[in-house]
Amino acid sequence: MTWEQLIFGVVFVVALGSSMAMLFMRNAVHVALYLVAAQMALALAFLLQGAFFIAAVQIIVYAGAIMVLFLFVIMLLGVDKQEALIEPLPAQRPLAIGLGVLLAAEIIYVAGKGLELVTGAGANSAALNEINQNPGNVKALARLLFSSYLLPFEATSILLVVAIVGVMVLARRMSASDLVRASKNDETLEAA
Amino acid sequence: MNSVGPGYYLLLSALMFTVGVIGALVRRNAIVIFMFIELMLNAVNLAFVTFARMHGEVVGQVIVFFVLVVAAAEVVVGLAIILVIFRQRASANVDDVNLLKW
Amino acid sequence: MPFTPPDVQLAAIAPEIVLCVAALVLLVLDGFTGNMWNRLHLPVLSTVAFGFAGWLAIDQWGAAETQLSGMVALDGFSIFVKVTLVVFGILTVWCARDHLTRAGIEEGEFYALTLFVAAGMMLMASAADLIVMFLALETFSIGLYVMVGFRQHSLNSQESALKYFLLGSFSSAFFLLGIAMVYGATGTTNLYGVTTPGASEGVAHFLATTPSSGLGLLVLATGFLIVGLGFKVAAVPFHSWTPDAYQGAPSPVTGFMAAGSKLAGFAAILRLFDAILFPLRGDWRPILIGIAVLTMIVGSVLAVVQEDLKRLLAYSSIAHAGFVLVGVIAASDRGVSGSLFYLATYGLTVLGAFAVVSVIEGRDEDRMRLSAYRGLFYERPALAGALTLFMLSLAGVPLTSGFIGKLLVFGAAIDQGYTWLAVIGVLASAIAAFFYLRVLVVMYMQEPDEDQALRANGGIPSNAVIAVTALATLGLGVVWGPLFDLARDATFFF
Amino acid sequence: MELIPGNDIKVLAATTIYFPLITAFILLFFGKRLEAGRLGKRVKGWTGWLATFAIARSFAGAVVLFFELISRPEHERAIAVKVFDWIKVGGFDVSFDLLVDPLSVVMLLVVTGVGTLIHIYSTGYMHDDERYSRFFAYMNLFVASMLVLVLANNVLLLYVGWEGVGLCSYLLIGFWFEKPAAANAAKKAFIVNRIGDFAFLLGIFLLSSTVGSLAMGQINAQAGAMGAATATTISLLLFAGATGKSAQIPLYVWLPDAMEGPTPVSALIHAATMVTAGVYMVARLSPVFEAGDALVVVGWIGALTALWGAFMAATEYDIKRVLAYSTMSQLGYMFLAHGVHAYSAGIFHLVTHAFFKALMFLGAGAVMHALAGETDMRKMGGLRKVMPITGWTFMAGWLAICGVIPFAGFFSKDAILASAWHEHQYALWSIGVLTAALTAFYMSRLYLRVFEGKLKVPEGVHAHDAPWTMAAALVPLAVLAVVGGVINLPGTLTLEHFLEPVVGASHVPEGITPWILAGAALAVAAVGILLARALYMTRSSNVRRRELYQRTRPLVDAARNKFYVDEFYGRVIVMPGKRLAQFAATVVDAKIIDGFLTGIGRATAGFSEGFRRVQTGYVRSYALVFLFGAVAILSILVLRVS
Amino acid sequence: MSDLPMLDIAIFIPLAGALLLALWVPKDKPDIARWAALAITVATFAVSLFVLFDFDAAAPGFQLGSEASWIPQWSIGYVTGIDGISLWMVMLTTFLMPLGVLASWSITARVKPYFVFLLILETGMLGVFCALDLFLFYLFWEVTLIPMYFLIGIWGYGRRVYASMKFFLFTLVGSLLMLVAILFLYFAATGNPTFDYRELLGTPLTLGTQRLLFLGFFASFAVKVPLFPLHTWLPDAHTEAPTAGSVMLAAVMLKMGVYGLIRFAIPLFPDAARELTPMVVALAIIGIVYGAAVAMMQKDLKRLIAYSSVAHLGFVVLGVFVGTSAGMSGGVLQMVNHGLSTGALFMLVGALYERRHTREIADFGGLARSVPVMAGIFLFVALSSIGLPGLNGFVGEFLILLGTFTAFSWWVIPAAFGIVLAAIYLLWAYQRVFQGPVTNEENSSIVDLRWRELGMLAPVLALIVVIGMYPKPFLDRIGPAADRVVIQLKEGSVLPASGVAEGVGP
Repeated sequence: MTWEQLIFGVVFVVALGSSMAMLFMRNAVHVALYLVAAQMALALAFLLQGAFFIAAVQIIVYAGAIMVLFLFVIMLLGVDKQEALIEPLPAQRPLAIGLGVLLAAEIIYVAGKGLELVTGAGANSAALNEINQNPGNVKALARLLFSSYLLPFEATSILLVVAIVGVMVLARRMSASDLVRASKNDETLEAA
Repeated sequence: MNSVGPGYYLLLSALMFTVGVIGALVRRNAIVIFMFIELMLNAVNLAFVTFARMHGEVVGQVIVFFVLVVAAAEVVVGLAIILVIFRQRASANVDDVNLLKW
Repeated sequence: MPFTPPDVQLAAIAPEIVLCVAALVLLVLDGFTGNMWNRLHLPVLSTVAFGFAGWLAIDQWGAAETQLSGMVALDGFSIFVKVTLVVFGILTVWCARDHLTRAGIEEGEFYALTLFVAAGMMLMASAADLIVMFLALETFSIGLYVMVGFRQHSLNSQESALKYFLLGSFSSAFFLLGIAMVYGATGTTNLYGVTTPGASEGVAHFLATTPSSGLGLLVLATGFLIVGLGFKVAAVPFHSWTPDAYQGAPSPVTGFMAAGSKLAGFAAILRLFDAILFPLRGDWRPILIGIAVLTMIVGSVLAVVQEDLKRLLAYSSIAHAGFVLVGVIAASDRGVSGSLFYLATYGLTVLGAFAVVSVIEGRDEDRMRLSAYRGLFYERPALAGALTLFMLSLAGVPLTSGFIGKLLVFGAAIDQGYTWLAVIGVLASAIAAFFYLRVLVVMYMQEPDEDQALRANGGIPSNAVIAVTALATLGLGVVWGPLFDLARDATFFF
Repeated sequence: MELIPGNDIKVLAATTIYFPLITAFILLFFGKRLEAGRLGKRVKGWTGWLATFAIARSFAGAVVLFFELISRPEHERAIAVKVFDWIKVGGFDVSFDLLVDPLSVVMLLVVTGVGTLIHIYSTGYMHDDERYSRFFAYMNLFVASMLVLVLANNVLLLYVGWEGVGLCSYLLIGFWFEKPAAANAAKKAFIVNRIGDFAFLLGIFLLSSTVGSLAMGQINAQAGAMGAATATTISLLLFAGATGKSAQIPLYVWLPDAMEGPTPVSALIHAATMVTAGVYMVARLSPVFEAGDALVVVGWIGALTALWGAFMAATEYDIKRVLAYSTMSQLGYMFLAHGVHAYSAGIFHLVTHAFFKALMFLGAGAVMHALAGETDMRKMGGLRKVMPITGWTFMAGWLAICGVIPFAGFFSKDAILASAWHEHQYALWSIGVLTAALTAFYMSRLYLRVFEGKLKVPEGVHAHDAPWTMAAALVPLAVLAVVGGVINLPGTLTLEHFLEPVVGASHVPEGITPWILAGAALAVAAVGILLARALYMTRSSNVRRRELYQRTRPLVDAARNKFYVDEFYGRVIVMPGKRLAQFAATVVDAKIIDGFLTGIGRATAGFSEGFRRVQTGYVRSYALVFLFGAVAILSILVLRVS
Repeated sequence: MSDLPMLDIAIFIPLAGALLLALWVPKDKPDIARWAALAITVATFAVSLFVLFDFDAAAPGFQLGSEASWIPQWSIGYVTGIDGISLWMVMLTTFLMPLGVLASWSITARVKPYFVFLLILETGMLGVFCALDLFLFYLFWEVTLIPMYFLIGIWGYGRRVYASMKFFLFTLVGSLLMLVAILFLYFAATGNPTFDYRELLGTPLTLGTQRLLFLGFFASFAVKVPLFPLHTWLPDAHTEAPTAGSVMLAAVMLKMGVYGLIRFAIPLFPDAARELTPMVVALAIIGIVYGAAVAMMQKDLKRLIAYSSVAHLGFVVLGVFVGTSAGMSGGVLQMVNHGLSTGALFMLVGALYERRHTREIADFGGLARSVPVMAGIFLFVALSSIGLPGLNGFVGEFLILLGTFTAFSWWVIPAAFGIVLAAIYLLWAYQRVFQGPVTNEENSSIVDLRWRELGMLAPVLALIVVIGMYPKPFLDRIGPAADRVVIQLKEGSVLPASGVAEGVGP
């Protein structure tokens, strides 16, 4: 049993385990932490598959920035919120789980079939390693990004701008008139 | 050194995606739901990377890069929306949010 | 493998660029001017931008190539969609112009977002690579999430935003998984294939070369793509968000969503299924047929008992998605052109309808209930007349554009031998006619209440929008030849 | 040689119709205004005279035509004139053309002649009625359509007149529409006739499809060729129509009720003319009837109706109803005549009957006029003393119908019985004789009770004789009733000889037989009269009546209740029909059909109302639906793939 | 005169008038609207008279129409033209419309829109009868729907909304199915797809296809006629509609259904028509008897007349489908007759309603005393619709029954019995309304017909007599056209030359 298999075993257990754990954590903070764990594990999986740069980004951007943002918000909304375990919607849980399992089964089945069709015994990671040796993972990525994938790359910038503008709009402090009208909402909520 | 076939990675990705789906359905805290959606995206990322390795190219990794950006953008906006809701209702429970129905 | 910088061809994305630049300019400008001159410069500027973008698009009419290393297709199809979107955009802007004032949410960002969203939709239409498609989709979705939630103070608006957002990102995860599978199956996300180094043959080529036995993964991917795009066009069973989002959003935004995101979504669907995945039609046709039937029936039936006009229109938009799907299923030139025609005319009509709604609803939301329209004809004949026209068009009564749209899509279906589908379609539209008529009943056959007397009065812009859309609805119902020609010539790349 | 060229004959024939018709419309539209007009103020009721004049004019025309005909050689006595095209579609072509031949002329004379007299009578009788001019409008309309009927040269045109007279009888029976009874009677008359006409129409269809034309000439010419079965069917269908119009079993029920109308109407329409349309029609199409076996039916129906009517007449107390039943019975006689191929005899009886029955109706009218509308003969008696003219004239009619020699009725009735005997239809003959006896009885009963014996009038009325206008009508009719028989006396021109070219010769037994038969007829008549006298005029008559009643109680009671025929029809046809219609209206239409069709809509609404709940408003259940859809799609695809 | 396209002018005068009315006449001047509407409709009638005179009965095919390309991409053209059948439909429409306007004089609320809708309706109806392009035809067909919907819904009585909805939806479902059939035909057309009726004639179709398409058209027309059992929208619509609405509905719009059958359903799919004739004939006969039976039991005068329409239209359809020239001509003539009689009846009932504000038969009685003229006219019209010889109704019904007899022999019996039933329900109604003693005091004081009402009834009565006594001019013009259709129904086969493949086509 090679190192890779060993590491993959760990990755598999941690990733899946922690994501399962997310299901059962009643406190949002714990959920977030387990998500971080899962993402760490994924980063490891990326490494194993020769996606060095992405692995780094995964840890820095995702587990770092994004999750921190999550935690901020959670804190803002109050850490001590415990989510009740009772499910108000009838049959939501069983159906969700049932359908989910079915979904997984289908994906795995077809993906499994598709796999040997795509590449016989599996990956020709040789080619990938080739690229990773020369010009090297980052370089290769960069070249693609700035040649073929230039447009998407630029598009992302627009995407981010839109997001920023959106947040500006949403997070704007309400104007006086807004507050007046918003106060009326409370009765509505009482009623509801 | 590739004694672990892509199939296993895909298996993992599929399972995580499913967990994400289920979580998004069974949890009630908006933020938590949202985190599960992030989990789904992560699972897809794993799939991309795996496929990239299968095809012996880095295109898949490039895509993952884009997905990360998208995820970031979504998170920002999403959290903002949740915040707005919370301001009004002092609750992030999505089940409370059902004035609009039928 | 040396680095070869891509030759920069901006023709394909010129309109998008223009819109984005305009949006940025507008943001800055808004920051400076604040509430100076009565906020006319924003819509004017956006209109100019739209106009310029439209002109740039039209300028390319007749081209048929992929650009930017195969990321975007520059073809009649995308140009038709873009120009249509330009029109929608302009109408939305001017309709919003009044609405924002009435609703007291004067924000420059609104126009910026409109422009961005429009740009995203355009990109969606011309995307020749699934990644680009995904990014475009996300761009305009995120934009729309925000616009839906634009009326911060309104619970409904917030709620709509949240629901739309959660489900939207949920569905885009599925869409993304679909893309991943396509990538896995074909080794590329590019539709047409490119020549530049580092990118492989396109999906189309793969389909052409691979034996059908080797397509399992791709077929499954098709399923996920249907799910993701079906959500955008509000096809049953991915429609649930529609009524709530439509109801809560500011009326102009609702109109824009109904018109624009449907068009963008269907543009993607048409390109993907009727052009690229055409060889797989044996696999996706049955599914789309099922979805179409469900969509037409559920949309029509559920609308029957709605009391809130916006919600009613939301359900009706679901039904209309079904009708367009009939054209998609036909998967022929007639089908594509028919769908395009349908989407364009439907967009105009529905924008007009929501413009009327936004005028009537004034400041508060309870004015969106049908009861607020009692005897409207006897107080605002013109307004009621316009709404009547829209309703009849949506119901598919002759001499309105809606009828022609149905004629074209059903005709395409019959042409392809799907007569029974057309029959289901017309039966559904018969059911639909019922609730459109209900609106007329309220406006004409009930006496206005006293308190209705002080109805908000639409400003010049929204009235203009209503007038334009009404004229378009009527005109395209009578002389629809030209638009039909355009739709017919709006062919795909290859 | 002809006195008048064909074209003038056309004009003449047409004008006989036009005059009454136009007058009718003038009076219909402007009657009230004319009454109110200057002339109206000076001469009260001049509109009536206008109408009378129109009829008289037609009578004159008829007379001219008559002489025109006899001036011609026999084989040229059928003149067809075409007035204008009517219905012309593809092969089917029916035009408005008239036939002037002996038969039609005879009818013409009767209709216009009797019509004129009755009009004169009416000017007096209806004098004080508020709808005076309307009355005459209807009367003229009636005469016009009757003339169309008799002059028609094709069956369809005949049908026009046929329904036209039906309409007029409807209008005139319901003339006093304020009386529900009158309104009902009118409706009943029209509908019962419609039922007959329905059959008649079918007959027409069969005719036109077999003959290919509806022209009288062609039909009669091809009658032999059409085959017995078809001919029988046609004849029976047409005859069914006749039973309606001429009040024969089973469709006679409308006639008694029809007495709700003004008496002149009863006289003209329900005695003299309209009801005889059936008789005329059978005679007109005699070749068709001859071609099949329908005549047996005709004869027997006629005979039975004769007897049936006589029975009911014998027990009825209402003068007019007695006369109505008698009319029915006499009509039966005529059909009996046709049944034994004695068409001319039938027509002959038609003519004489027109005279005396009209006379008696008018007499009855005069009586009612005198007794303030009283019609119950039990409240009357000895009226001849106070109203001699009426009395004497009525007596003439009475004797005529009883068949007392030498009154008109004797000859015609005798001719019929003789023909029956000659045809060896002894059953029919004996029924005829029996009927004759009954006829004599009930008529005497009527006459004696009303006019003889000691004076009896309802209290408070001062009985007086009729005004001169009425008398002016009664007297001539009385004369005709007395001497009417001569027209068929063997001599220069007998009626039957005159009619021969149309209906063929009628045969009577040779040798002594006719005299014996005549004697028999006279004998039974005498028996009837004496019986009546015994039962009503002698001191002990009351006792006898009671005894007789005891013995024949069930029969008499049944007869008094019209043998419950109306009830029977009501129970068996009308009620179930109504129930069925009610069911159709309230259950089938409202519940089942409409329920189903609108049910679809309601179901949709309910479906919608139910299914909107799926839109719970919980974003998570939306997601669930979403997921469900996704999984469903994927499953399908997976199944396709593997 | 014939150098001008009189027909098209006639079609569009009302529309132009409607626009004029809508834009120029002020809301608060109802009288102007009334007189304008009257003038416009009269003008239309005048123009249509030119059409009548220019019409040449001998000429084969369609005439007096015009032809213009409209949407060449779909080879849709503006093609109009009339033959002996549509001629009388057009005349009927233009003739009755002014009377309808007169009947609407008593409309006091929202006068202007009322007449606007009425005028649009006229254009729609005329278009239906003149269009020779299926697209154009469908267009006009639907266009008639909207104004009638509003007329019933806004100016109707009682359950007007329900009635109008029912009317609209019933008709819509039918016509949408027809639309599918039309489209199918469009693509099935030999050569390049076309909507042109004259080119579509003789399009070869398998019997199965024909059957389906025929049913598609039939669905639409049968609802409109209305044929049992699709008639239940009619009583409601008739009853709740304002007088003019009922008149137009009964007199013209129902004819649109029959006209459609004659013009399109039969000639385009003769084999299917021939095959399904027994079914249609059976339905028609059921309609005759059933309609009469139900009419008998109605308590509402208008409902009664409505059901009588069901019966009468049964006659018409019967005549059309028995496939004899007598039946066909009779059917067409009967359309005119029914238009006149029933139109007049509705006018009379409307007049009654204006006076007593009720249509319940039970509320009347003995009216002949207080309103003799009205009573007389009512009786007269009733007799014409009973089919009294000498009046118009008889000619039509006789020809129809004659045709039925020659083609279907004894099937005629139930149909002919219909005329007995007709006599029963109409005379009974007449008796209950006009005869007998005056039970309700209000009835003794109501005023008789006014000059306006006499003016609008007089022409109808005149025509009733004219057609009854001298139908020649009508039948002469109808004949050739009718015979053409009969031939199509009997001989015309459009089965593909190469062996008849069963089942649905492409």
